[in-house]
Amino acid sequence: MNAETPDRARHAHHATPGAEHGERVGVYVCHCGHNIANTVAVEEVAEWAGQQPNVIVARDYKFMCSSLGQELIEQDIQQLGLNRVVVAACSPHMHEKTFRTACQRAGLNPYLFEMANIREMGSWATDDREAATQKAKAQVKGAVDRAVRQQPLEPLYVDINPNTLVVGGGIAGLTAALELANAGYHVYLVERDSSIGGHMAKLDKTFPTLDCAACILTPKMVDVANHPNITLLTWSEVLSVHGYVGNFTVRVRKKARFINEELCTGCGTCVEKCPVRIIDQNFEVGLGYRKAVYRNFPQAVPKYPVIDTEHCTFFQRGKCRACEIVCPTDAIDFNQKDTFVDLEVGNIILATGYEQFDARRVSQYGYGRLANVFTSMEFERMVNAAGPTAGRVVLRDGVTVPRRVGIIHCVGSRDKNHHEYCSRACCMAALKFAHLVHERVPEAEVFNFYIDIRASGKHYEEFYHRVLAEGTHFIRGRVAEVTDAARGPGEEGQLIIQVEDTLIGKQRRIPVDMVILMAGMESRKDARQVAALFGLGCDYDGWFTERHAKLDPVVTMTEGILVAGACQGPKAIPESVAQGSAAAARVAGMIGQRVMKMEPVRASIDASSCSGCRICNNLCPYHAITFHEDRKVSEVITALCQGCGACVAACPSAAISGAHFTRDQVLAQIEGILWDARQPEVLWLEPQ
Amino acid sequence: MATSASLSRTSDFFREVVAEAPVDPRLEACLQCGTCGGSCPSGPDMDHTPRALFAMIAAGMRDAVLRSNTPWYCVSCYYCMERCPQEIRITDVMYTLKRMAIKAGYSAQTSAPRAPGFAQTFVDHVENYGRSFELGLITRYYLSHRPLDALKMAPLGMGLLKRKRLDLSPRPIRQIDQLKAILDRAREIDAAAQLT
Amino acid sequence: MENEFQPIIVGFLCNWCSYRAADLAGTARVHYAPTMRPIRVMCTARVEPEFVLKALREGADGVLIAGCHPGECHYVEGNIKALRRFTLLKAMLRQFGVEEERVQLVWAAASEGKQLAEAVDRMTEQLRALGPLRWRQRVLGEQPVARHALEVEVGG
Amino acid sequence: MRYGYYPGCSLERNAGAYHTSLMAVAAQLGVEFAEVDDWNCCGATEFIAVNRLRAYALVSRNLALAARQTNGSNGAARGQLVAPCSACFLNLSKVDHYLSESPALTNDVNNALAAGGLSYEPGSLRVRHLLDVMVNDVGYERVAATVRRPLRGLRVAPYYGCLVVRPGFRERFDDPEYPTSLDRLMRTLGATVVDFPLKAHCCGGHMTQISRDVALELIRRLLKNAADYQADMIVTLCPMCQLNLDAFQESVNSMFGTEYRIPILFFTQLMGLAFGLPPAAVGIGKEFIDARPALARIGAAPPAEAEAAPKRKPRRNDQSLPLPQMPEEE
Repeated sequence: MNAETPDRARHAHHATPGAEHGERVGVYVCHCGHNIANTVAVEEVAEWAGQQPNVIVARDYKFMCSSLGQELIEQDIQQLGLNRVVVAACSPHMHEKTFRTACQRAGLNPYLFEMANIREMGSWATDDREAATQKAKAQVKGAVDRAVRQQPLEPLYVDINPNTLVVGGGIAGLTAALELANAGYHVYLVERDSSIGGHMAKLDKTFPTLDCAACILTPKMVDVANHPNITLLTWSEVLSVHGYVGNFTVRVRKKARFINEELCTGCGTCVEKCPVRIIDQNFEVGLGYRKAVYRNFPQAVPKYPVIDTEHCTFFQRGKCRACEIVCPTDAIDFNQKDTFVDLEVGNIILATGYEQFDARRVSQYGYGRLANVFTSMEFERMVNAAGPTAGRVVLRDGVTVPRRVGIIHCVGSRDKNHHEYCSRACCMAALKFAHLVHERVPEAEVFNFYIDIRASGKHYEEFYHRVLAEGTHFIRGRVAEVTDAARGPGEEGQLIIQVEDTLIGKQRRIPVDMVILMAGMESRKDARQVAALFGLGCDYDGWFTERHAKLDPVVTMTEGILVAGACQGPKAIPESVAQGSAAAARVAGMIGQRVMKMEPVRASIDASSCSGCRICNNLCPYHAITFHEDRKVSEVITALCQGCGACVAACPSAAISGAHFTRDQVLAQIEGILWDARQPEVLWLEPQ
Repeated sequence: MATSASLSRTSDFFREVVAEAPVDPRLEACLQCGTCGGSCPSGPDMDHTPRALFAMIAAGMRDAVLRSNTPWYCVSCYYCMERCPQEIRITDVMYTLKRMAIKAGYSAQTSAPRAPGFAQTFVDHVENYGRSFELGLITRYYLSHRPLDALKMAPLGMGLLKRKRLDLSPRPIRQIDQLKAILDRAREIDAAAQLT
Repeated sequence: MENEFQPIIVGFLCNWCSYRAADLAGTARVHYAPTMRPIRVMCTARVEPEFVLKALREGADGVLIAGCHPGECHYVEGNIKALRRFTLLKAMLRQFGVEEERVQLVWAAASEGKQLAEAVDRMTEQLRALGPLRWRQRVLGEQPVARHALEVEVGG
Repeated sequence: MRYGYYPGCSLERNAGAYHTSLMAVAAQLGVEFAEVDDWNCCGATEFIAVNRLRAYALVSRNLALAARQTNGSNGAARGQLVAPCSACFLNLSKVDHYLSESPALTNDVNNALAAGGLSYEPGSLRVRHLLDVMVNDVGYERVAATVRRPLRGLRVAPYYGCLVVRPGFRERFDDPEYPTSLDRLMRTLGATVVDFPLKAHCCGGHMTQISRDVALELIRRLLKNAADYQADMIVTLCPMCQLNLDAFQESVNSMFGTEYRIPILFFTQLMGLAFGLPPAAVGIGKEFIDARPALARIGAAPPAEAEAAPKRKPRRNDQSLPLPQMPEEE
């Protein structure tokens, strides 16, 4: 048969037919171009494999995943009557699906296929050809021995609930919610704050187009609020998540607003008349004030205010009631309580966003100590026409217009003392600020202090050139310190930015009136708790981990849980929107299929062996094992089981079997993978 | 962290500096951001900022680096090391470069010619007495290295003496022989390491 | 270095974290000792003590079990169950006189390829220092007898 | 409380006032400082510039002696070694830290120490600066309870210099850029603490001997900053800082044409005065710039509290923007 496919397989090694288990295994060793073949002697592995028990044919081939490679397997299954297939190539996470499908095409149950990972865990992890070849043989042997014990399995199907939960009402979450709602599916949008819009709602202009943020965001917020397919739950938090892809049950707490939403018209009279004025640390990031009954901004969606019980005179001292008195519709309800809502959804999209790095932590820049040092978000609020200064660029006294402004890049980012990563969006925001200062204060001089200008988006570089042309000074150097300690008369009364101008190689002291710190992005303080709640992973910095950084950026390792926007890593608006849409598309695709095929890797209990000890009952994290009091045996509810195998390993009667990871399969693989570790040259005697 | 493979791609001089440092200085991580040069109190007086010096080390400019006054102007304030976003041990590199300059005989040629003499005088005193002896240090340093400046320092010395802040004779430690034995052994170990 | 003892480690890798960490190490071309032979399991909670004992009996010099970090288990807390089981197993192995270093449990998230590679390197060094396990002599007290010696005896 | 005590060369003579005052204060607070027997110089910043291993061996001899003398015969307790000089503190803690990091370096150092019959195990001592012990072990409360004569009306600029707060290898107890523990200690003594932005900047160190012009400029900046905030004196915690600011103040004045006369005292001297000790008992009088005129105010009737006007609520038409909130200091 070799003669028929000489161009495809250079070698085919046949072993004696009639193997011990009567199973007929085909082994295929992939060169992966040079990726494997350079380090592993693939021909040798294939030849050796051909001599192992049960192996009917073993071949090596340039690219097993190519259509020709797959056809090779299919042909052998049909012509040689193979009933097990082993491919030694890359990670099963890369191509297991490919080869299973090929087996299926040839009429072989896909679960009679096994893969040996000799690339990621072999050729790519060492230069030692001899050791890599030996390790590859062991992996192949393990896979073959495991394969002969495999059993055909049928996939499970679960129904997909067409409702979706989106957590987070920033631009990524809004986009995802609208996409799904427009596709005709129902969405629950849960937002922790009292209104939606996220960080974007605080911005004035967006780079590089200088679109007004409110002009492009407000219509989307209104759409969300009015969409018949969207249930908007603001001032709400997810408490618990149960179930699995297609069938999640989510409990949400709607915190009391102390405003009856049925009656409130959003007129704002209560806000106006509230006598308590406090610094708004949330929406105004500390630069402005709000009342004890408040809305983040006048166009907030939803329009209902919320009462801050910590500062409200009535809640603190039992008197005042000014809001209640002035409300024309009697919508104030001091007795309102938190309520709980249970949602049934098929998929969950997390779009919980980021927090701004706390600039106080870089104490040499003086934020919090030197009045005229501002954070980038403070400056966003300052230049916003709806912000605390109505868009005027002024110093902390609220009056003086700065003549010299220094913008410091990479505050908390690209710094191993804080965050090693680049926050991506700050360079462009800094350029935008330079432009806005020039626009609002034409006579002002602006200095940008940068390490590298990262302008790698559509029209970003062009925007950089525009800001250069506007006469902004660019000084390449990471700022050493900001101080108000003057060294001489020329520096009195100003802030001094001390920096090495690295392009000149000299230390410089630049006096300015105002400093803006481009504080980077960091993950939410509670990101790890949120990840645990929804069952997904976080990386070192607290960003949610996607399934694949390049090829699967919005799906997580947990089926049915998706991520979008800056909760997965620092992002600007365009990328957040793209991820929101992508996540929605993935969910819509799943809903469209109505059912989802699931791996049949599930536990089952042999009732005749079960002793009824109930050890497994409490081990199962999904409550998938019930106990039948009448028969005194436990049973696995297949739909709930996720296949972790904890119960299988714990059962003292060996009554539980984990499909595709049975005890004899794993033990056989252990034996096979250690084929060369036993000492063959001696016999063993029992001790005297 | 530098691996042997990544180090093999650096200049000979770069490897020499890393090998001379007491612990890994993480020099290969330099981003050339200039935080060190901006933070340095004597930065304006250096002929190269520390950042520039690191680029020169990477480029293998042995002569220019060892002739530079930069390490000698280091005041050991550790601002650079504290602020460095790549956690490079800059102050240690400066000490290392001083030692290399002395060993290579460049120290007299730097634009900070006084510094090596002061350091050596100090070391001699400590090796002989176990503790520093300010009067001896100052008089010997000025008389042997800067006779013309000795007059300038005289009022200070007199002031210290008047306020009983200066000893007239050194006070050696009791077990000076033990210290000398330890330092001699250290010298031998260092010398043996140089040979291999 | 040529004839240095190359230990064999059986690695039980959790499908969600550590298996992907090992994949990532390879993708990033992080080189480490080719001593670890991987077996994929869905969760470290699936690793029965018998698997570990089997591996040691079959000639492995060590067993590495690698799972998700506590709190990040794909199956809520399978890794914690594995940890509990592992603690019991360690106590048993200690009674057998098997050194601590031969059976290790480490956490490696999917993004921690380098850390997993370092764990394999570290363990390889430790096993190198300990030398081969030889379970049957050590634990079962069996004495190896050369085949020819036996033949002589039988023949005589 | 008992600590091993490493005075360092300066405290033997030129900073004798520091030694005298800290011992007097310790006695008042019931803290015992047991001097390490036969300690040697830490090498300052010079030794390491000439030889690497000898510098590490030089410092390690002190660590070995201190560990043997303070950890007790069984070596079980992890002793604490206190250094009042910033440079000594840095050298001792840095060597301990680097030895822990590099087994190769530890090996070489212990080979050298063996020639003197000594050895040192990294991490077996806890190296602390005197200020750390005063504010964190003794604590502000105990200090406050010991104050007999509050330093009311005295405006002090707290000067930390470099090496106590940077690089902070093992025992970081304050912010490396803008420390506040000495500020709080001075307020505990009743003094008024002025803002002193250069509080952690460099005094010039050994540069006075290497490049006088560079050093005098660094000293001038500090004096100017303290004068700008109308400090009566600068309080310091390092003999080198004290010497540079005090002994070279006249040189600064003649070089820059300034007329600074700012006394420079050690923080323990002010503690002693506040505890009611006579000036001579805390070494007052050894400084170049006489501290007595400024100190004359202590003991006078405390000035009325009127100086600190109560904060007014911002008025409605006040356009000023709120300041960022800082975490409460105390």
